[in-house]
This record gives sequence, structure tokens and C-alpha cells, in this order.
Amino acid sequence: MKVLLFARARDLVGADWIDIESAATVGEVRARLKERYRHLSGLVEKSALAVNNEFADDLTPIPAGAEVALLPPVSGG
Amino acid sequence: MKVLLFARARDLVGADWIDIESAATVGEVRARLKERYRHLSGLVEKSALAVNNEFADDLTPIPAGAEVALLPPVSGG
Amino acid sequence: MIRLTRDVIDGHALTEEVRRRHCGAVVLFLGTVRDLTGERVTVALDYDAYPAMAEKKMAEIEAETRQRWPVGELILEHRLGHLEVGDVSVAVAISCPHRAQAFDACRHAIDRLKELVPIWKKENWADGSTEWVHPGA
Amino acid sequence: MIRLTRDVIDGHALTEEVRRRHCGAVVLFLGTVRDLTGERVTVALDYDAYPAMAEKKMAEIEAETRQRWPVGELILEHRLGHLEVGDVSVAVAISCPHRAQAFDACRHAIDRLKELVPIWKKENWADGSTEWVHPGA
Repeated sequence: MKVLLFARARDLVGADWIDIESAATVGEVRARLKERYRHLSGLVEKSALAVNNEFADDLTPIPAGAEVALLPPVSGG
Repeated sequence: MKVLLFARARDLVGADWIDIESAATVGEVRARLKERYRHLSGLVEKSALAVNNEFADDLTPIPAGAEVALLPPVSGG
Repeated sequence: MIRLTRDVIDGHALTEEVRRRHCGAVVLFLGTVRDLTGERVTVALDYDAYPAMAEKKMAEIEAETRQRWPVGELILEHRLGHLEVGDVSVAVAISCPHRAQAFDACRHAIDRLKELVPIWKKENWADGSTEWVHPGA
Repeated sequence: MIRLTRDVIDGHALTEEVRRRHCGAVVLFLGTVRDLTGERVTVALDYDAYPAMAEKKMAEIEAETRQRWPVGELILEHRLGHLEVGDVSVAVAISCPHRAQAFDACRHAIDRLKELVPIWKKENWADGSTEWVHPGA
């Protein structure tokens, strides 16, 4: 499954998105990102995750075909 | 001495200012206005007085040549 | 800067005038003539002032606002004379380094203006009558 | 109304767009690119967004603001891309019947935008280095 990346996360990985093994919950996505991209793990810790354009906590299940995004702390305005 | 009038006070008297007997304090001005212009007395009660462009309480003395004004409750903005 | 004017207030010009490189926040407040007060219909307002004292009080409000907040620039402008519904009667434009400062300072300035500055408005109601507005009197 | 744009934000147009006859108060907030953050000198900022979610969150903020205050009109606009010092990055324009409502509603909208909307800025420091801003991370 695809995880969209933004800002520093995108720069650290060097890509707009990454492909990870399918995960059932947001918590699993978070765990896989930390495991697979070690230099991202500090930022993943502080980031929110979004499922279908909505902030989602670690218990949130991930429906099939959902759009998942890693959102580092925002700084708009 | 001259007392400047504004807004409803000016309309009630029909003049931009009125002349009253010299008064030593703001309280005396207020009393004279109420005495001499009966239809103004309700508004005088609710109005502020200014001496030389500053709000003044009834105890404030009035220097010679001071500019005295009756200020009904303001409604700018 | 403070101004009493009989001309149209140009909020855009004020906003541009207060922008500063070290200020990340600009707040503009415009007071405009409303068509309704409660259930009564306003067609126009006339604003009168005691000009010398109004300018003095506006300058004091500017000074007091600058003392309490790190103001980049601040303009307080009030229009006098005959205004139609929708016209801008008063404007406060301000810049500060941060937004909380700009909001607080702008609000303080307009609140104080409404409280302290000797300016009065006369309602021109739709039924043809007129009435000076003296809150509490 | 909400907008993400790569064009210059026209605060004047927004202000005119929100004016309403029944609203006596208009508040415009402009966020502009500051030249200093603490002691560090900024020469430019780059804004990036997750556009679909950013628009969704901005629409929710608009709806929530309209629910809490009697908004005449409200526009939330954020610029993306490369901005120089002094450029406007975000604008909130709002009209309400009374000024306390307009100030509170405008401030609520910009506070929520800063908290919730997936937009990020990258500092371009005067020494040539760049840095994404992620508060707390």
C-alpha cells in the first residue's frame, strides 16, 4: 500500500510516496514506516496520519483502497 | 462663559454653543445648564463635560479662558 | 497615525500603509453602516464630532496601543458627514510581528475609540425620522 | 469560501467580497512573510500542501465558524509555492453584524487553520540553507 509523504518526510525519503506492506490499522502503518525507514522514525513519531483526508489515530482501521498520508506537524499560515 | 454643544444637545438648544454665567467648577457648569435649559436637563445628567479637550469630573476647576464642552454619550465607530 | 476625514475611507490603502517586513500579521477592521438596528431600518447616518478633542483622544488611543503591543504601524481613521448603508465609517489598520498581538491591539483600539472619542451618529430611519444615538441617555 | 492558490492574494478584493448590508463589521487578517524568526534572517518561504485534505479542512473550518458566529460572508485563502519577504501567505476576510463577532470568528478561523490544515513551510535562510518547519518535531 501507498503512503503519501510531505515536507521533511518527502525530502528524507526523496520521493512523494512510499510503498509498504498492507496494514490493517494506522498503528501498523506507523510501525512499518519506522521499521523500514530508520532515518524517518523520529519524524514519524511526531507526525499525524491521515486516512482518506481525515486525521486518524493508531486504532483506526484502513479500508481497502484508502488514501493514506504521513503528515508531519503542520506550519501553514 | 461659553459651553460647546453637540449632537442632541445642539438640536435641543438650536445652537452650537450657549453662554452661561461663569462657573468655578464643572459641577457648577452642569448645575447651571440644568437650571437654565430645563429640556436639556435629562441629557445633561447623562453627559460628560470636557475642559480643554479632556474629560472632567464635577470637582474639576475651570481655568480662565478654558474651552468647555457638553458631551452627550458618544456613538462613533 | 490618526485621521478624521469627510472622504471615502480606503481600507486597501490603509492596509498597504501599515505593512512592515518584520511584521507577520496585519489586521484591518472596517466599521460599515448597517441597514438594520434591531428591527428598525436605517437608510443613512450622519456623523458629527468635536474635532479637536476627537483627534486628541484618537492620538492617545494610538499611543496607548503602541505602549501595550509591539506595533509596526497603526492607523485609526474615522469618517464624518453623511454616510449611506454599506459605507465605511471607521477603519483600524495595524501590523505586529505576531497575529495574537495584531488582533488584540486592533480590537483594543476600536473598543477604546467607541468608548472615548467624541463622535456621534444620527440615525436616518426609513420612516423619515432622525435620531441622535446616545447610548444610555 | 475557501481557496488554495499559487497567485498573489488580493486582500482588497477579499474585503470587498465579504461586505454585506446587514453586517456592520468587517475584519481582514493577512499573514505575511516576516524577515526575522528569532534572530535568523528569512529571505523566502516555500509552502507545500496536501491539497485535497487542505481544502477539506479549510471547508470544515469555514462551516464550524459559520455555525458559531452569524457570519455574513467568510473567505479563507492560502497561497502555495515560493514567497518572498512581505508577501501575503494567508488571508481571512469576514463580515458579521457586530464587531466582537467578526474579531472572534476571524481569529478562530486563522487559529484553526494553523492547527489543522496540512500545509507546510520551508524556510530559506539568509545563509543559503533551507529547513522545513515542523513545530515540536
